[in-house]
Order: sequence, then C-alpha cells, then structure tokens
Amino acid sequence: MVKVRLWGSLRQAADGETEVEVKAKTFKELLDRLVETYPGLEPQIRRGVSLSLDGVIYREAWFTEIRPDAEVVLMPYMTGG
Amino acid sequence: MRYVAARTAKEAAGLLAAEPGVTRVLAGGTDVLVQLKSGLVEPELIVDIKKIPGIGDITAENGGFRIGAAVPNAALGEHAGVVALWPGVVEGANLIGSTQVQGRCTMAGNLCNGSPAGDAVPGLVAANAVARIAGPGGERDCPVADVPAGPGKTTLKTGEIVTSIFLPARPDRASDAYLRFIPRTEMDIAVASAAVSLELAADGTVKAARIVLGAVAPTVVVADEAGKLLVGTKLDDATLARMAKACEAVCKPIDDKRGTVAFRTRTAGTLARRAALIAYARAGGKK
Amino acid sequence: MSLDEYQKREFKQVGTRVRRPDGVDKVTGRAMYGADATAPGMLTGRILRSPHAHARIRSIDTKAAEALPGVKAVLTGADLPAQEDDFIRDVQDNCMARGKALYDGHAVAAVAAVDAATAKAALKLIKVDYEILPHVTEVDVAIKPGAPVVLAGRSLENVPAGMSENVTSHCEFGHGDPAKGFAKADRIVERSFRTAATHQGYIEPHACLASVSSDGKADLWCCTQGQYFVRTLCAAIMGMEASQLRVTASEIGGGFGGKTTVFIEPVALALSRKAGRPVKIVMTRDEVFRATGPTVHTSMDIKIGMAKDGRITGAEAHLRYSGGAFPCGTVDMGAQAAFAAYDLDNVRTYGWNVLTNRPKEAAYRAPGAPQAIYAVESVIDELCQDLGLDPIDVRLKNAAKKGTKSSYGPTFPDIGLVATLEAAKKHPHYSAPLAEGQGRGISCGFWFNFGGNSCVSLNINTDGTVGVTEGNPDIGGSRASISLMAAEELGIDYDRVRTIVADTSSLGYNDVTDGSRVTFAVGLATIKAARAAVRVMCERAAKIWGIDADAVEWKDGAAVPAGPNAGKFPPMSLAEIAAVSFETGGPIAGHHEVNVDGAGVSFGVHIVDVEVDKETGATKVLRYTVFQDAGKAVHPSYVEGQMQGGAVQGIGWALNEEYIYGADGRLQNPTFLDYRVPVASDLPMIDTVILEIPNPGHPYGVRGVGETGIVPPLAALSNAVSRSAGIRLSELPMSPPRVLKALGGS
Amino acid sequence: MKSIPVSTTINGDPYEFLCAPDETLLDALRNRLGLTGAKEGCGTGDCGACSVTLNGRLVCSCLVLGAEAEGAEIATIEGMADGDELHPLQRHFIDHAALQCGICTPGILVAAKSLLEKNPDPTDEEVRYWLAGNLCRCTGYDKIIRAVQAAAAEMRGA
Repeated sequence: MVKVRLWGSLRQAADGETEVEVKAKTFKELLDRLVETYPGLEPQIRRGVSLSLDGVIYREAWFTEIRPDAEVVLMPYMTGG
Repeated sequence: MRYVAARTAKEAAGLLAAEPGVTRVLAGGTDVLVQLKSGLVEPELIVDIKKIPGIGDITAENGGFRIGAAVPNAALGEHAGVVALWPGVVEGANLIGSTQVQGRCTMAGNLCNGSPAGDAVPGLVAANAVARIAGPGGERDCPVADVPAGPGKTTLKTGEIVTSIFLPARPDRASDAYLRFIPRTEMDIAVASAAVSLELAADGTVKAARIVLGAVAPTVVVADEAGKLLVGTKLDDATLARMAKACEAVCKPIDDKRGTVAFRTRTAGTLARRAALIAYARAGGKK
Repeated sequence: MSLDEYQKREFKQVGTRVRRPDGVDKVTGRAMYGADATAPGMLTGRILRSPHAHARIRSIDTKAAEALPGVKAVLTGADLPAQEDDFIRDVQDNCMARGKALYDGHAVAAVAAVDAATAKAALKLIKVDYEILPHVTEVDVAIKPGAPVVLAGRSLENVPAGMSENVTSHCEFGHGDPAKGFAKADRIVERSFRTAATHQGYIEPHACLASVSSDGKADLWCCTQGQYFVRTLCAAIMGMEASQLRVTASEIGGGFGGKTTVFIEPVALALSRKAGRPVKIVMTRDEVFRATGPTVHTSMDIKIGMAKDGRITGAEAHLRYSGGAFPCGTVDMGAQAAFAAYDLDNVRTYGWNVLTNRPKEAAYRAPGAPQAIYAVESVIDELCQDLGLDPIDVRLKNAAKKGTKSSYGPTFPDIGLVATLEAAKKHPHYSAPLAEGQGRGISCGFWFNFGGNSCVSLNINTDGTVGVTEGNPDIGGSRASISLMAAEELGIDYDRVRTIVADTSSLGYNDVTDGSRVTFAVGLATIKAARAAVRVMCERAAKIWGIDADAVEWKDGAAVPAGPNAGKFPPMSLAEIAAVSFETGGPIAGHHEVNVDGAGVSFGVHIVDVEVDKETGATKVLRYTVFQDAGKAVHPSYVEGQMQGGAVQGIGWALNEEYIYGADGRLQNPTFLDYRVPVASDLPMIDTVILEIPNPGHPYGVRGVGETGIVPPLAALSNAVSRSAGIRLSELPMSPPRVLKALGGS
Repeated sequence: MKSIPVSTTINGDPYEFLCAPDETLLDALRNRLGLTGAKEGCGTGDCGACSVTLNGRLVCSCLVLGAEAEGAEIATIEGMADGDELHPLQRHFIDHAALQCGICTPGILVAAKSLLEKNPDPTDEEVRYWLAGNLCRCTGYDKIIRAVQAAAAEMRGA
C-alpha cells in the first residue's frame, strides 16, 4: 500500500480525507486505484494531475515505480510560461 | 488619399482650402502618422510643408528668434542661441517623445495638434510667443495662447497653416523653466505640467511672472493670479505655497487612464512651485 | 528520471561565455522573425474585432465584403467545426467568437485580400448585428452571485454551491491548522491585496504565414514558443492530420509565456484553405494588447501570525484570480506557490478562478506565482516592521530547506533558498547605508520549473563537426547552451557544434518552451543523445582496433582503450572516427526522446532601494540586486540576462504596468504609450549573484532560470516603497496617483 | 489611391520604388525593398524597433511616409556592418550578451550608433535617456548599456 497525499479541494471526493492509501506499484496503477476507490476523483484525474514522488514532480510517466515507503503527493497538472 | 509636398506656403494654403474632405498638414508627422495608423482619421489630402523654403530655419529677429514650422525639436535643442534665451521653451519642446520623435516633431505641430498636454505649448504661452499663420487670405500673426481651442481643436481657419513661431527678445535677469509629470522618466504624455517665465528686478525680487499649466483643462491655462503672487517676492516658501494653491484653483482637469482630477490638480501646483525655483535661479535670482 | 542524474564534474565548456549562434544574424537585421516571412501569391489577412465587452452576435453579413474586388476569403466562427473537447473549443472560440463576443477585441470575422488596404476596406463592409449584454471586468464583482455570467455551465465539480457561475474552479492546499497557529502568534497581520492584469509585452506582435493546399497538405510559419503545440491545436481546429501540417517556428521576438498558444494561426490556415493561396496575418500592437493573453488580475486576502522571535505560527491565503473569459488553472499554481518559501506547521491557501469579460489569459513567466507571493511577502515585511525584526533574518528563520514539507505537499529535496538568503544578507547592498527618505525592500521568490517532452537528434558530420537538432524555439539563448552541453559531453570545441530548431516534421514532439524547461530538459536530452553518439563512436573505434566495444571509453573528445588490458592504441578523436564513418558502418548519430521529470525548484531573493517623491508619488529605483539559485549556470551571461530581464518585468508590474478598463468594458490603454513598460532611463544597473546549487535531477545539475526572476520584484518594490513613504501599500501597480493618494496627498 | 514614385538613397545605394500615399517608410522598406531589419513593434513611435536615420537624424520609420523619402539619405541596420566586418557596436552586443530575442536589436543598434556619432563619450545616464525610445523586454537594459559603453570606448581608442 502507498499513502497518497491529496490537495485540500480533493478531500470532498475522498471521504473527507487528505491522505488515502491504495495498492499500487506505479503511477498508472495509483491513478487507476484512486479512480476505482474514489470515483469523485475521476474528473480531476481526467483533467490532469502531476505526481510528486519523494519531492520530485512527474507530470506524466505512468510507469514510474512507487516504493511502498515513498512520499507520494498528488498535484494539479501544471502549465507554465 | 493624396500626398502633396507644397513648394510655397501659399500653395499649401490653396491646396488645403480647395479640399472639401479631411486634410492634414504634415511637418514632423509624429501625431499625423499615429492618427493614420489608428484609423482615427482618413484624410483625403496630406500636405507636406517641409519643402517650403525657409520653413526649416531658425532666424534671429529683433533680439528674439523665429522658429520655422518644420524645425525638428532636436534641431531646436542644438541651437545655442535659443537655448540661452528661452531654456524653458526648449526643455518643453525637447521632452516630447523619444530621441527618434525629437528628430521629427516640431513646436508648431505640437501647437496645432491641439492637445492640452502638449509639452511645447505651456512654455510658448508663458513666453508670449506669436505664431505666424499663412492662409488663403494672406499672412497674419496670432499669439500662441490663442491658437488652441480645446482637445484636438485650434482657432485656425480652413486653409490656414502655422509657418513659424516667434520667440520675442527678453531683458536681462529673465528666464523660464518647464516641468511635467509623467509616470516613467520618458516616453509618456504629460499628466500635468507647468511653465514659468520670470523677469527679476535689480534687487532680485520678481518683477513679472507668467505661469502656464498644461494637461489640467481643455487647453493650457494661464494662471494669472498665481503669477501675480510672485511679484515683489524672492519666492519664499510661504509665497510658493500660496502660488501652488492658486495654480490648483484654476485647474479643471479630467479623470482618465493617465491621472485623476485630484492627482493632476495637486501635481500642477507642485510642478509650478518647482519650475518657479528653477526659472528664478536661471534668471540669476539668489534667495 | 531520478535524483541520481547529477554527477559532480569539472567543466571545460559549460560555464563559459561563448558567442550565441544567432548573434550575427540578429545584429545585422538578417534574422527572420514572424512578420518577415513571405510566400508567392501571398494574401494579407485581417481580423474584425468586437468593440463590445460582452455581446450576443445575432448575425454577421459578409456579402458586401466578399463582393469587394481583391477579397479572396471571408471567415466567421460558423466556418469552424464544432468541438467536443472543452480545451480545444475554448482555444478555437477565443480565436474566432461563436455566438457571443466575450471581450473588447474578441475576433468575430476575418478576411484575406490581395493587399492590406483591400483587407482593411473589406472589414468595414462586414456588418455584425450585436445585442449588447451586461458585462463584468472586475474579479471582485464577477465572483458575486447575480453578476453577469460570462460563460454558463463551466463550473467544475469542486466549486462550492451558491457562488456565481463565473467561478469555474476552486482549490485548497496546505497542512496543519492555521487557527491553532494564529492562537500562538504574538502579532497577526491580515490584509487584502489587488494586482492589475499585465501583459508580457514582447516587442514582436504575433505573426504567421499559412499555406494550405487543395490536397490537404499545409505549412505554417509563425513566431511561437512551441511549434508542436501549435500543430496540435491547429490540427484539431482544422480537422487535419498532424502529419499533413508542418509548423516551422521563426525567430521569436519575445514570448514570456504569451506565445504558448494560438490566436491568429488557425484563422490564417482557415483563410488559406478557403482562398487557396498563402495568407499572412500580422497583429497590430492594439490587437496584441486587446486580444492576446495577458496575465490574471487578482484580489487576495492574506493572514499571517508571527511570534516575537520571527517564527511564523500560522498562515492563510484566499486568492481570487481572473484569467478572462475562459476557464484557466493559474490560481492553482498561485495557491501552491504562495507559501512555498517557508517551513510552516500551519498553512492553508484557497483559490478561486473567476470569469470576466477580458481576453483569455496566457502564461506569463511563473504564471500565478508573482501575485500570491507579492501578497505574502508584503505581509511578512509588515510583520518584520511591527516586531522590529530584520527581514532577511526572519526569512532565514522560516526558510524551507531539504526535508521541509512544502506548503503544496511534497517534501523538498536539495534546494537553495537558505544559501540564497545568506548570500543576500552578506552582500554589500544589504548593509549599504540609505539616505533620508529612501527605502529598502526585499522579497523571496519561487518557481517550480518544468521538465517535459523533449527530442534531440545529434549528427556527427564527417569533418568532425556536429549538428544538433532540437524542437524548442530559442527564446533566451538556448541554442548556445545546448551547443555547450553537446560540446562538453563530446569533448569538442563549442565552435564545432551548431544547434538548430527543427520544424514539426523533423523531430518527435517537444513541449513548448515554457516552465524554464529548455536548458534543463532539452539539455538533458542533448547530453543523452551525445552519449548515444559516443557509444557508436566507441564501437567504431573498437572495430577499427579489433577489440571489444566494452573495452573502449570516451575521454577528452576521443575514443581510448579502457585500461591497459584493452590493448595499446593511440586515442582516436571524434574527427578521426567521423572521417572514416562511411567505411566503418555509415553515418554516426545519437538521439534521445524522453518526457523529462526531475526538474528542480528554484528560489530567488531580490533587494531593491527606492526613493519616493512624496509630493508626486513617483518612485525612483536606485539600486537593484538579484540573487538566484540557477543550479549549474551553463552560460552565465544568459543566466544573468534571465535574472535581469525578469527583475525588470517585475519592476514594471510593480510600478506602472496595468490593464485599464473603462466603465464600458473596453480596454483604455492598448498602446505602448499608455501600457507603460520600463524604459532604459527608468532603471539602474541590475546586479546579479548566481548561486549554483546543483539540481540532483540533471546530469550537470541544471535548474531552470527563466521564471523565478519575475516573482520577487513585486513585493520587493512594494516593501521598499512602503518603507520609503512610511505607509503600507497593498495594490499593484504602485502608480504615482495611487501612491500619492495613499500618502493623503490627493 | 495612386502610387507615388520615390527616388532615394539607402545605405549609400540608389533605390527607386512606388508606394501608396499613406504608406509608411517602414512598410516600404520591409515590403517593397526587402529590407526587413527594421521591425514594427507598435506602429506608433513608442517602441523604436523601426529606427533608421533620415538625412542623418534618428527617426522611427513607422512615423515617416514612404513618399517623404524622396531625395533623402536613409541608413538602416542592413548598412551598419562593413561587408562581413561587424561594426564595433554589433560585435560588443554579441560579446556582452546584450540581446536575447533580438527583435529590438536592430533599432537599438541604429540608435546607439547615432548617439556615438553625436557624443562619443556618453555617461550611462545619457545612453539610457537616448535609448529611452527603444523598448527592450528581455534584457532589463543592463547589458545593452554596458555593450554601448564598451563599443564607445573601443571607438574612442580608449
């Protein structure tokens, strides 16, 4: 299981939690599990999310491996200037 | 649209008078071409006056100078005689636009553009400068102060063009100064401005003063009362404060993207005070 | 990517100040920008724009325009296809209104004609029947229930019930409990701030030349920060296949985020398809201001509690951003960045995006961050003043560092904020005496930096020179830095490498030049492409020597046997291997395609001294110093240039730049005369101090440098002006009328 | 609108072209003569990207009618280098990293050359005020001022 930190406004879609646990070994699995467990997260995940893994931000990268003890933070997908 | 480079002032006046549509006189073009670009005007006829003999000359006359209507302000600033006699007029003229604009823009154009914020105009009015006007009926002289009639408007009649501006002689112990306020250090239109022309008595007190404010009313404003307050003084702080208030009293500005009524009014007084001190020092006054 | 990319090394090329490859063309006037392209039979395209802030388009009559001799095509929104995807539809509807004009300047029709005069005349013949609707241009008005609705039905599921339909999204970030934090504070400051919309102000107006053939093949030349993204958008709008549309980026005359999307390109393509001839569109400056993508305007409430010793106990921000008439996510980035510089136990940011009748926002250098950080850094400065604390000491006491749980979630790896603050503190500027009436301000700044999709192809020419092909328009000297990295990796001179920017048909997809990503991400791809070429060269040397490829290594620009057991052969240089490449197996190349992650965040600290004229409210900037963590500075001059340019854009934002709307909802100042970007005489020299804290996610330790520099100036100036004038300012820009009013002078 | 024939001298070479009466010199240079080094950033004299000299005076070519070029001497960025030898200003702009995107560079170089002809030893402030009509959005002007001063020093033989 990996602990995933959500940002505040996703709380309502995740039973009021800002930290949830799902079983996943990769970024893609993580997203799939999140959508299965918390369907309310689907619209945001479809719009795009980034993933911070131990402080490094990944914008896509489905197959990024996630160790069970890794710090995983979901972030909005970012665009810049 | 037609473009004609007139060979004489008479030809220019005739062309302009004969054209029933919108016309523009082209000297430096720094306002006319902006109007064309923005689509603000679509003239039927543009008369370029730069080829008229003598119109690009500065000539000494009766202790003063006659400035041709096509003299670019950069050339004015390079003329040591004019700079020495009317430094405030020249500094106003030289504040218009960039170096590039200075290479083209003229005092006569600034006057005829009719903007209350034109940087050359307050100094000319403070100097009691006189415009020479050529028209279908011949030539006439008109105080510069009487040319502007409101934003974008002048008292010039159909077919009339300004051919030169005369800056009169002035006595010893006299000088002038011009200050404007802009948000940046360059490239802006004046939000408020003030020209002050002073003549001092032998004892260093002010003998005559003429204060002219820009960008605070539909045309430049001669602040007569404010000027009178300076007479007989050496510009002590109390006098200057009264003078600034008197300037504020004649301001009737508008609120727009460039400044508020309150800001323009307050700043006009501040600039008049500062310009008076500069003119006073230039005239040899010692406090 | 991972955090073990970085390896400490001695650089030979990287870090030197070489001449840029585009230099001679740019100083001689030869460089080709967007408006410089021509094509045989080219038509001139022009766009008709709405004079209304908000109006229903009842009908558009184009008959008279079409009948005008010389007019070859007329276009309206009805000519473009319906789009399923919200994002594409918004881009398309922004390029050409459909149903409603949503802001002053919104395109409603376009023509292509044989020359500009005919096109201009044709626009006048188009009759648009408008039904004028109530408009709203201010975020604080648009957010209120009952405000005119700009676009209905666009609120996301995360928007709390009961708000205006103009509120399209809501976000919340943070951890801990600010209320508990405030309870521990000795002093709490709560203030509201507003920032005006600003424009990137690139000097080159948007320009493009489109040529669509009857067989469906199309070419588009344009000034853009991302030719591939232009292709994606235009192909979707035009219903074309990506392979049929080749987009070539011209030299770009500034972008700063504003050229990351399309405005005129689909219009030119559609006109060209209709007319059967190439069509060129060049925007006027008026069009650039009214109808491209300025940044958001904002309204913000900040509350920060501080203990007497300077420790921040609690922090909260409410951010209301408006990116104009279409939804945007900029407030999310502002909300994440607001408190990123600090190690806080109790922090919360809330953000709302609100629609207004203004042009659709585009990115502008660190989008969303400067505004929020301005507000936060202003309140911190006020707390420092109230508690009698040194502003750098307070920031050091609270500074985020390795291991800090950031206000937006992730725990920071190695970051450079403490080092940057310490450099600022010990710099002579910080301790220089100030004269009476002068004020000194400081501020921290932050930006995430991006990686992203990057493709690089590197060819070893037979004469020993190297061609690098990459796909990101060079906006700040990236061709030089990419050449430097290729030269470094290959062990050859910089002068032997030439880097070019490819069109969309020549390389795989590249993300736009944004997020300060190019030197980092394309640089990484370049290094890996060079390594791939090195592997081939080592194999060739091995073949020539008759030894195992594993027994050859690359050293100082040459293949050498790897150790005494490999055999004794003299080094074989790149040029020597290249010279016989045809004989040893064929041309040699390396390439690398990757979606790069591992971008390193960047922090900056700015110090500024100002003097406010208390009689006019005018601010003079006296001295300015920028400190920024760049990671490895590949080309120090260009790093400095980014820092200086960002600082000056921020100075303009702080002092004079603003979008001014009239009561009629029309933009009042769409000119460089009244949209006042800083001019040379407004400024002092901008001193720079580069810190090089390596980014663990890049082989050379590179971070992005392009964006962070615009973040600190807003608060640094505001804090300096506040200290000089003896008042607290809370609105940008600090134009003289605003400052004089705050001083009670008018 | 009837076109006007214009005979002029550009960078020392004779040119003849036809232009519309309301056509700017900038448009004539760019669209009729292929001299695209002067750029249009604003069309209203506020950015300086179109700077050229007209009879020795620095002007914005967007504020000059093409017809006014009749009989005039015009100098543009294309005439600044001597063959393949760059003018010292051009060289120092490259060496001092005084350009980034480069769109303002031709106008700034033409303006700076005109300054140094008038004032070979300007102060930084004089350079800044002379160039105030040339907007640069990339550099913050710092490196531009330094490059102009370095070129001025070289040209003075200092």
